[in-house]
Amino acid sequence: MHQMLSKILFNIEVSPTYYKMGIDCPEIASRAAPGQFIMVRVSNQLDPLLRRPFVIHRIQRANTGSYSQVEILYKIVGKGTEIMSEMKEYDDIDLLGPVGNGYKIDNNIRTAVLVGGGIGAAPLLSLAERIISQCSKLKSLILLLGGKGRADVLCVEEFERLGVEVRVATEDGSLEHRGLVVDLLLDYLESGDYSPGSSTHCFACGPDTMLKEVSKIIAEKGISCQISLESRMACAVGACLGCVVRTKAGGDVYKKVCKDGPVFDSNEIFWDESTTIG
Amino acid sequence: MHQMLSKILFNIEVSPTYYKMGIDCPEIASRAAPGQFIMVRVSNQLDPLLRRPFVIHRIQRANTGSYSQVEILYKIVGKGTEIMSEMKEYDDIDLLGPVGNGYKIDNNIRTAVLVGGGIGAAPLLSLAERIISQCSKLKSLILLLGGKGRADVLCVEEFERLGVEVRVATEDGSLEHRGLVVDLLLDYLESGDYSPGSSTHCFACGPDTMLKEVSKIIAEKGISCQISLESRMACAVGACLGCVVRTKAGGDVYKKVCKDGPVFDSNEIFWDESTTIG
Amino acid sequence: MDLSVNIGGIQLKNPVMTASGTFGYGEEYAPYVGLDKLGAIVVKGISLKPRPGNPPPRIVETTGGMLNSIGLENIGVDRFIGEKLPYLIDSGATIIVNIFGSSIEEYGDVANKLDDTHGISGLEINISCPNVKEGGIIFGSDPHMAFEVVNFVRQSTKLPLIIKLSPNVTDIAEIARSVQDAGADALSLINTIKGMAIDIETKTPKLANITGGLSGPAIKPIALRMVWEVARVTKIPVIGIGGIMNAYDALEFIIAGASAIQVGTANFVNPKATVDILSGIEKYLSDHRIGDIKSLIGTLSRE
Amino acid sequence: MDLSVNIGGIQLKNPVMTASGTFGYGEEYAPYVGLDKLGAIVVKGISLKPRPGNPPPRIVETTGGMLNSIGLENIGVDRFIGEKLPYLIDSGATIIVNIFGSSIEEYGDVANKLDDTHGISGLEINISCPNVKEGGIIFGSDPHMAFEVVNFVRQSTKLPLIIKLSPNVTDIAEIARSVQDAGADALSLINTIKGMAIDIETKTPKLANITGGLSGPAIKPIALRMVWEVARVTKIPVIGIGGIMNAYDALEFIIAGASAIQVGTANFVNPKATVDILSGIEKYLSDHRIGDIKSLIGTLSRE
Ligand SMILES: Cc1cc2nc3c(=O)[nH]c(=O)nc-3n(C[C@H](O)[C@H](O)[C@H](O)COP(=O)(O)OP(=O)(O)OC[C@H]3O[C@@H](n4cnc5c(N)ncnc54)[C@H](O)[C@@H]3O)c2cc1C
Ligand SMILES: Cc1cc2nc3c(=O)[nH]c(=O)nc-3n(C[C@H](O)[C@H](O)[C@H](O)COP(=O)(O)OP(=O)(O)OC[C@H]3O[C@@H](n4cnc5c(N)ncnc54)[C@H](O)[C@@H]3O)c2cc1C
Ligand SMILES: Cc1cc2nc3c(=O)[nH]c(=O)nc-3n(C[C@H](O)[C@H](O)[C@H](O)COP(=O)(O)O)c2cc1C
Ligand SMILES: Cc1cc2nc3c(=O)[nH]c(=O)nc-3n(C[C@H](O)[C@H](O)[C@H](O)COP(=O)(O)O)c2cc1C
Ligand code: FES
Ligand code: FES
Repeated sequence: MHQMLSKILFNIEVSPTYYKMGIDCPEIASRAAPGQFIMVRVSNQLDPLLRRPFVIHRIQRANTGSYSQVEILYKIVGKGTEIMSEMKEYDDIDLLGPVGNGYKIDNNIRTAVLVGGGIGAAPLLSLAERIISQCSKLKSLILLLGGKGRADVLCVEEFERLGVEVRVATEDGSLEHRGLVVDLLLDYLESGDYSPGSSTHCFACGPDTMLKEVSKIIAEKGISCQISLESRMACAVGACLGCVVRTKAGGDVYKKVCKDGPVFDSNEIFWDESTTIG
Repeated sequence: MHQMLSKILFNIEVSPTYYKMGIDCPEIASRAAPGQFIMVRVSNQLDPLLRRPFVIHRIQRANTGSYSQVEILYKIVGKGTEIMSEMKEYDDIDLLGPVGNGYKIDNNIRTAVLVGGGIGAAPLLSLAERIISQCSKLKSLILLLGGKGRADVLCVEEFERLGVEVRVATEDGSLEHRGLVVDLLLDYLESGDYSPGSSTHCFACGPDTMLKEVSKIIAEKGISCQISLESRMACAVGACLGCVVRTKAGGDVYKKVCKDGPVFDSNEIFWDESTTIG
Repeated sequence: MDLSVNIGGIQLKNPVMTASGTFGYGEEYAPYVGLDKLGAIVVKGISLKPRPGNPPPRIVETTGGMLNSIGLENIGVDRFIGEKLPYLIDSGATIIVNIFGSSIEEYGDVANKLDDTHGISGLEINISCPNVKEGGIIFGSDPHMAFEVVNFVRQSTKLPLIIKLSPNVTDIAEIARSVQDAGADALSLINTIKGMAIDIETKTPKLANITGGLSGPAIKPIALRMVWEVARVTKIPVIGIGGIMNAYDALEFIIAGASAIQVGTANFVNPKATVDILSGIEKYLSDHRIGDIKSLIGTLSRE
Repeated sequence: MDLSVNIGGIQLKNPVMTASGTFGYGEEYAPYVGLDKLGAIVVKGISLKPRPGNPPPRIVETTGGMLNSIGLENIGVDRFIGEKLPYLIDSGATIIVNIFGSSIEEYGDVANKLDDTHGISGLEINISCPNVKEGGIIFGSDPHMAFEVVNFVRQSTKLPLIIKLSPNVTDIAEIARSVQDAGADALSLINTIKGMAIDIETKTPKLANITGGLSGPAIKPIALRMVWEVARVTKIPVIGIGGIMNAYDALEFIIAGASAIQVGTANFVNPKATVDILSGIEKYLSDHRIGDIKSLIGTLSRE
């Protein structure tokens, strides 16, 4: 884990209210794994006070080591992300990272199903890249992507360029299937296009409601599923105990999203109306 | 008085840590008088919270009315001015103004002595312009300018371009006279180069210690003197009673720098160690 | 859409008021705000005799807030009535006069003078002042003293009485109940929180008075908690004050139980803060299809 | 330059400590800070038995601050001694253990267990906890209860005792004197201020626990005022806590009368905050030709 001032390489709007930022940061790029995140200090002043967490969207490593960058994908939802969207190339940005535990990728995966809702697509790109490079037995890599409207369906081309099969659902029907991404998951599981058992893995990131549904559906099929959680964070190093999530070990046994996660086995989590940020 | 979002036309470093900002703001430019000030909101966030006061350095009015600007001259002394120094051309800036009472300029002035210490030069440029255009009997317009070092002696060329005679003192002797600007004032008064009585006026702006000295020296000569005070401000409209200064009417009779000033007759002020911002 | 609220007998066209001491006598902000558009204008605290206030420096900025030690400078009740009230009445504003005294009798005297004055809708009693007679103990920090002062003022005027509570106490709900029992028509809270700042170069306090009152968004979470604590245990209307910068902040207080809110420090940052907050509240109500603001008061769930 | 200070018998190499609950058990921040470089590490509050803490959400940001309702989650004194203390001892840090209980006896039991444990320099007693036996009244809000708990803990251990005071009181100096009389070796203040935040869309509190403790730069002026109030009327050393973000803030507390300071929320913003503050203090001392930090303590003039 490091704290540093890094240079912004680019910061572009990829879809209305969604931005992609590239940061020149070999310290993080050289260490980061898919699913880990960084903490961004959005201002030198004391409002906003706390750092904001963003999962690593993409890791670019240079062979020479002279240049390597991380990318984050983010949505403007409040003042912190608003300030970030105004940052410019060459500006300095204060980062902490890489933080947390990323996805555990089994070398023997044959079928990987990635499920993303809205900004939940963010970690799945680096995950897809890693699966492709790491899992020699991989047969099928499929991404189910959902959003409210077409503007919320992110990075389809990037995934397709990797050879990922992408299926899309939008709540307003503005792109492909009208409905939820869980509909796509149900269809997929129905179709039986996957080798059941331990060689199929599911990875999901998105709103709590989606993750809860996905976890339930997947559990019924006996497929292992890793989910990426969000929570309000202060320290991100496991010190403040602010970011906890309920686990099935009991209603009051908590895990820290920052340190024990943010990626969890979906079986671990105890879902209720107030899970993490609700 | 107005509150508005205006466009920054330029924001340049004129000397180390000193900046000049031009703002496209016909509402203020068309109304402002030398000695009045504006209140700048330096951030959309809540730290820093309060607006910062800056005296109007220069007013540029276009004949057509299609374009007119105000300029401020400022020194980086804390976080607010630091943030301002990073603002760019075309950025929006949130202003309130023009605020306060400016200099009262008697049409019959023959000799005007302007005394500025450091950033205290700021209001004197628009004042000099106004005196020149308004006082048809003007014979002599002299500016005594002081600073710690040469970097703190501002706008000499601008004043000279107006035909003002400029004499400079620096504490470290890096430019002209080594010493204080009050030395220059004493010399000037000694020399008798002025018509005594009501046709000579002195105008001063600078640190409290300088203003106190200038007030004393001038009072002894029976010359009228207007001084421009600073004070910590919150509202700048006379509502909060935060910015007061002691007056001679009694140790506890206060005047509001924002509304009764910032320009005062030097005879009004009761000087002690805690006058205004000390 | 019905924005009107009734604060202990004072009918307000909407719940947005100005906080005493931050809006002068109203006229200072008239270039920015239509005074008659607001729920009420609460003027700077008035005492029996004019008061010079504390020596400067009187204010200092802090993170997300400011300290002030104005020391209740004011022109006194007679000059207020003669010089400031006529303008306010002409403006069409609903007028609430904030008053204070350094003895129980002085509170009563000011209240009594204003009782006979036309154009005033109610009084706000600032009990965060030291009781000079009792050795400087703050009226508002002791339930019995708070009872006494309110009880006395209650007998000095027929005007609706809003009691303004101090946050510098262990149990604000206890004080609130006490002044309710003494005959208060409404409560307003919070006043500023006592704080301090030091200049490390000169090693002197940044305020000549050493300590001052903290206001602004920094104190909002504390104010909101106190409003919630008080509103749940009292029957009279509560006015929420403390760090309200925008409509979202105002709505938090209303949901916590405030029937109206006051805007203080925000006026300094944005002179149009009050009207912006008002239109933000209207937008929220219409977005959420709430026809009457009164149905939003105290709707916090999961208590 | 002499940076050392003595806090009621605990010799610190410098006055910069970590605030309980914001620095975990030390190891979490070891990648950023040499633990042995700081005055002391104060660990997360420990109770007799492990405690799960409150349900999430547990934190929410506010202007210049944050609310937390962690609910004193901790692994209990036995696991602390077994699992966390060895690492801390190895690191070379000066270790202060923050403890709490829900009854006077429980405070005593934890103190007693730690009394026999090697490697601990002192205890910090958090009296901002509700006394479950007495119906939930906070120990730290009543001078008599505060006296009782400190008096009892005093008899349960020979370790130096720092009593951590709650700011949610009318008169913190009164509580301070009371715990001094009960045998406290030092005082630390302030703990968090009770606050609240509301989600106006869901109309629910933003914290599952409804209220939480406010920390961060927003509370600094209040903390500084309380440290000043307490330091003037007590004889034992005072540790300043509350919103310290940088060396300037720390120096304000020292000038106000604090013999040492604790850094809390700042660690989250800048994990190197403690060491940055330490070097900032060193620079100030050398710039001002102050050879011994002790000569700066309580030097506020114009009192
Ligand atoms: C591990 C992790 C990874 C994340 N990765 C991404 C990502 O890749 N892209 C992206 O757009 N967003 C991501 N988020 C959510 C992102 O952190 C929030 O959207 C962001 O903090 C909002 O900040 P704001 O100031 O704009 O909003 P505000 O509403 O002003 O934030 C106020 C406070 O709430 C917290 N907060 C608000 N929303 C969230 C949230 N959803 N999760 C956690 N804290 C929140 C903020 O940190 C802040 O403390 C991630 C969150 C976590 C925990
Ligand atoms: C009427 C008036 C006109 C002014 N004109 C100019 C000008 O033309 N050019 C210029 O460079 N400066 C001018 N100043 C001073 C300028 O306002 C301060 O330098 C500035 O506010 C400092 O802000 P900061 O955030 O950088 O410093 P900080 O130290 O971070 O400010 C902290 C707080 O102190 C206040 N403050 C600090 N210094 C001063 C000061 N000298 N006067 C008043 N308040 C202060 C700030 O407003 C703020 O509330 C003027 C002040 C007044 C009252
Ligand atoms: C400069 C200033 C002067 C004040 N004067 C008074 C006063 O005269 N009487 C009073 O009851 N409250 C006074 N207050 C307190 C405010 O009315 C209000 O209770 C407090 O500022 C908190 O609200 P805010 O955070 O919105 O400013 C004053 C506050 C400020 C900032
Ligand atoms: C997340 C968090 C957890 C805390 N836990 C404890 C604790 O266990 N025991 C305690 O005495 N104080 C605890 N505190 C209070 C801090 O030690 C400190 O008194 C307070 O945060 C004020 O300092 P700050 O503004 O620098 O954070 C906690 C504070 C925070 C923010
Ligand atoms: S954010 Fe502090 S423990 Fe996770
Ligand atoms: S700044 Fe408010 S009265 Fe002058």
